[in-house]
Amino acid sequence: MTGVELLNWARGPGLQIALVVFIVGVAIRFIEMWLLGKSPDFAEARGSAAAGGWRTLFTRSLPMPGALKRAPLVFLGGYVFHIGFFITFLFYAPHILFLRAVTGFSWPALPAYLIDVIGLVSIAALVAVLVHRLTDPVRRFLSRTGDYVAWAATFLPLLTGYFAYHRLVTDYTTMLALHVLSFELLLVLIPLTKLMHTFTFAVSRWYNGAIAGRKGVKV
Amino acid sequence: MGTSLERGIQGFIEQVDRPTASFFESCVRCGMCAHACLFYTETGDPKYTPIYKLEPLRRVWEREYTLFGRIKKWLGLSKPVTEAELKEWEPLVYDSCTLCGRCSLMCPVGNDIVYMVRRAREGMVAAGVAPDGLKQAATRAVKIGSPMGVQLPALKTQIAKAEKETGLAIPFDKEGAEYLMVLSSAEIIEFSEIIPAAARIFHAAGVSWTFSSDAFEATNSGIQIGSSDIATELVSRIVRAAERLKVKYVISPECGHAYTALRWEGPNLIGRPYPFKVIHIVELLDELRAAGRLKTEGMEDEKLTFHDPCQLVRRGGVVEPPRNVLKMVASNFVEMEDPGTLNWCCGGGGGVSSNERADELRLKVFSRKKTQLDQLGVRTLVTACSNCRDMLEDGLEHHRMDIKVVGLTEMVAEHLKQ
Amino acid sequence: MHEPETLGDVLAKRGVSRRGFLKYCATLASLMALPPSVAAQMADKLTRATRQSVIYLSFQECTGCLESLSRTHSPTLEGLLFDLISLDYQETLLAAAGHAAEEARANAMRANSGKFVLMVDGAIPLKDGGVYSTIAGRTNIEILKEAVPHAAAVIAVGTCSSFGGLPHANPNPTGAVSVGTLMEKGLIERKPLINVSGCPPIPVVISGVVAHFLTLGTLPELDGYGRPKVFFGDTIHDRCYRRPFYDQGKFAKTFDDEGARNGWCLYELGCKGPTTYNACATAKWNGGVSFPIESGHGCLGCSEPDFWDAGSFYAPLPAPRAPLSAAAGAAIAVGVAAGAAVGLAGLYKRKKAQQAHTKLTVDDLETEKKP
Amino acid sequence: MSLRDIAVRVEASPASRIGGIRPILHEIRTLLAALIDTGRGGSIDLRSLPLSPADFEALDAALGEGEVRATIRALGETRVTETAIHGVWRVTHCNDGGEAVADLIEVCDAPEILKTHAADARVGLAKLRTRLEPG
Repeated sequence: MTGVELLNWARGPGLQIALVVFIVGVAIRFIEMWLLGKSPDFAEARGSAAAGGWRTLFTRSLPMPGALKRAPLVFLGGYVFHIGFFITFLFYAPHILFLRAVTGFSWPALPAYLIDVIGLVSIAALVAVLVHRLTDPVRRFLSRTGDYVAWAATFLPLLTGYFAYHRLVTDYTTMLALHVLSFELLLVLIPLTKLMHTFTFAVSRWYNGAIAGRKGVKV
Repeated sequence: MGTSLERGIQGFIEQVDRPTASFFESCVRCGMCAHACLFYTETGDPKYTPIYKLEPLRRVWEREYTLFGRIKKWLGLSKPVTEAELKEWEPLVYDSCTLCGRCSLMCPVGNDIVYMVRRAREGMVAAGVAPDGLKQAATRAVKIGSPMGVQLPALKTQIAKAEKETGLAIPFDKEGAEYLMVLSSAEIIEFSEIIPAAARIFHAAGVSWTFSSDAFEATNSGIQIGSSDIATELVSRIVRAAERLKVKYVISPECGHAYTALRWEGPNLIGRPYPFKVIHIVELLDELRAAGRLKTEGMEDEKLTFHDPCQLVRRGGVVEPPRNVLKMVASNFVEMEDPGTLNWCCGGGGGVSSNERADELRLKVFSRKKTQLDQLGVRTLVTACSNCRDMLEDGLEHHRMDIKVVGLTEMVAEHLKQ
Repeated sequence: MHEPETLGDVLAKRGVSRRGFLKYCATLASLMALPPSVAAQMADKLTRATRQSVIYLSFQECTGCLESLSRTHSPTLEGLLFDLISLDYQETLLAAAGHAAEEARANAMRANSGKFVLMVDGAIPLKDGGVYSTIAGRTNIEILKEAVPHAAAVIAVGTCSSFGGLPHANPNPTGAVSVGTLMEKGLIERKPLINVSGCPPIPVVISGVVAHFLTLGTLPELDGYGRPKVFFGDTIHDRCYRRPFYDQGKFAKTFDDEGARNGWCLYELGCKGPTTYNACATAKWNGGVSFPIESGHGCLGCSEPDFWDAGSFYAPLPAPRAPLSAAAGAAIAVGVAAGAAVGLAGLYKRKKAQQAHTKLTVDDLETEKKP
Repeated sequence: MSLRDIAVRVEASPASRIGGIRPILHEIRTLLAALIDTGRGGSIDLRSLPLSPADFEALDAALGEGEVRATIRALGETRVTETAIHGVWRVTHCNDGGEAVADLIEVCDAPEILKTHAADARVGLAKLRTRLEPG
């Protein structure tokens, strides 16, 4: 298969398949979780569960005091690659065109050179995070195959995007096709791996904050 | 009918709800929770990573409640949880977790890990996989009335002693009193100073209170071992007594998990709201202070600090009251590093101190508290939980530290205006 | 049969001076991205070379490629292509017709067997025995099978013969394929093949390939698609004079907005320049006047395989090739139904477990017997 | 008639300036220094560079117009002009439609295309002989 054929497949049937798997998978996992429900709490509330929930939803993006010092790499690496990933995904002009074609919405892009730098920094952060996972006792102990699969699924779109942008490794068309395919792989793997936290983190943060908020604790 | 693996798995299945499922869905195995847990920070052993302690529950959730897990189960790609595995996890779920909830603060995706440990214990105990110490305590609590085997005559003896000491009449089974006082067995046996202290304070503040001969034990071994059935039975005794005496409040004593059991879990255990309120004794002291009903004189001038009981602050929301009260009677109160909701557990909560097998481990991880105390160089440590107090005394002795542990209520009583 | 004439002789007869030829070579060098200094050496070699015999076969095509090649009037620079070669058979340009034309082809093939360059224009239908395109009652594939073994090399002129092009586009009713595909499938003999794709291809690319063959005696280096790298080595985007606007993030949003008037990048208007390899941006069209982007229209990507099936010409490159809403809608329905089914099964399972729950009492808790 | 004869002229908008001429001027400077030192200059193929019409104008303005201006008529016009920088020549090859097909900057004493080739000189000699023959 040639680069253009690969690209045409990726932009056509590949995207359709990936999107369907992504939507079906995410819907199943989210709904099967949601329907489990939560029993009512009869204990008299001291504070507001909803306020606590909303609060934690946002504040949990910040590390617990002292945590930065205890595990700097997990936090900094985590921040850099999450923020970097979303900036490159959401603010690179061609990506906005894709999102506009899919959603109908568009917004201003960041300059390409800035995206380039952010992408490279994100790649470096992901590499650091992987090395840490492989070498740190706790991370290595906890890791399962799925963790490495999820890492690769996050890493590949950034790497192929960087290669395509700089015309590295192979011709642009093929690299662009690989980039699109890696994005599709990511879409498919979101409902199949821990990448599902993209959606469920909001629910868990909310409950953590709500459970504490009800008791008047700020967490 | 006894306990069995099957009963345990059914127990896990019963416990999975939306929060639990969302927590398992969200975990990215970043391992940050390890850094919040003193069992990891003080030992460096990765098996103490909090989320790892939930593997059996996680596997049951995945196999029973997720499509992909069910497919894997159907294809024979996943193995059921075995009895041997539950036994392997027993020390992780019981010996190395005090239900302190610090990990729940650390988790970046917001998993309330301790919420799940509490639920995991339900399955573990139904499978009969729980420490002997806790089983025995629970048995004593149900059959004798107190986990330490303390019975009514013992309390009556202490009350008589206190009445003699204070010259005040301590009300017993007084219907229509505003407050029902319950105690932890440690307060009846070891730290009985609380009884005259409470009597003096309530007398001075004009609080209408009473003890009940049907329900004087506040601790709840059911919560610690993780059996809602047993916990319900124990909490129902207090609810029944409070309803019979028609009190407006039940005072939770200086005991952390008793507060959780009575204040936060109790209504859910009996399946309805209480017709009375539950108030922690320190909260009550703070209310009396704010109302100007608590008058003290003199100050402790020595440098002292306060140890926050986890169930009181992080899992209970009582953060400011002990500080407000303590500042009335201590001129040189200093905060530990990571005070309030961020506090480090003493290492003996969640039933760990009732579990002999965990003795070595809990004394080892006390090094965290030692470090915190060494930083301050204090000679007096105030707290508001008799279980913490017990553990702190053990730990201080083990580490040969010359620090005196005092209950907050007791300290306030000593400075009551005559 | 004539004595082999050198190219120099032909040029002199036509009154083309050395200055003129030097100029031609300077133009070619510029196009082939060779240093300007080689023009003089090229001119020297070419004047001593003999004209290349060419047989030109047309199959499923629109004659656009031939139009492109023969567009300009002789004697012009582009017209010099026809001085480099001896076009011994080209159906459309041939004075003869019918049996005479077919005979001319047979004669030319016999006379230059093993030496001529075979140019093929158009895709070759294979479906139903190839009946969809025949000349004098013979299918394209038959004609090609006969001609290829005698050729020194084959040049596929245009996207149809290079990649299948428009006839090959979905649903490809005639089963059209490219020359390269025929060789890969073993349906025709394998010969050195050069794909000069484009719809139509740039004429000077052809003369460049022939000049390369004549001056260096070899075929130019080819890319992964069998195209000469000197012309297809860079994308339109790489050599586009509007590229800096892409890098600065300045895009025309419509064909008549401020950005379009300022000559900003046409990426958002569907330009396929980034994935299209061709020399348009440097060689340009109509005697070097302009090329599509310079005229304000995005590149269609005509020199790439399957360009006709790559989605709308006006949809930006990152846009999906086909709308996703139907698939997404169906996926949501399926996902919600399946999720609800699994979720309700979970609820039922938990309810059953709760109903089967028997109260745990302390009597159930056996402590381990110490030995 | 060629496109150049059409009265409408595309004006180079300042917004279309790409700003790529400084590197070219630096390269010319290097080539000119080499010409003085070694006697060998060099050429720059302007069509291989991504330049906008505005850049071409800017380049012409920067180099200025010099003393020599020659027109060669061979397969269309070729314009050869020396710029205000001596030794720097602009060579623009046009087809017979008058459209530029190659655009070079040559740094040399005189562009090759101005010189008469020996072969052409021989043709000239033959012509002249024919004319001198008594007839």
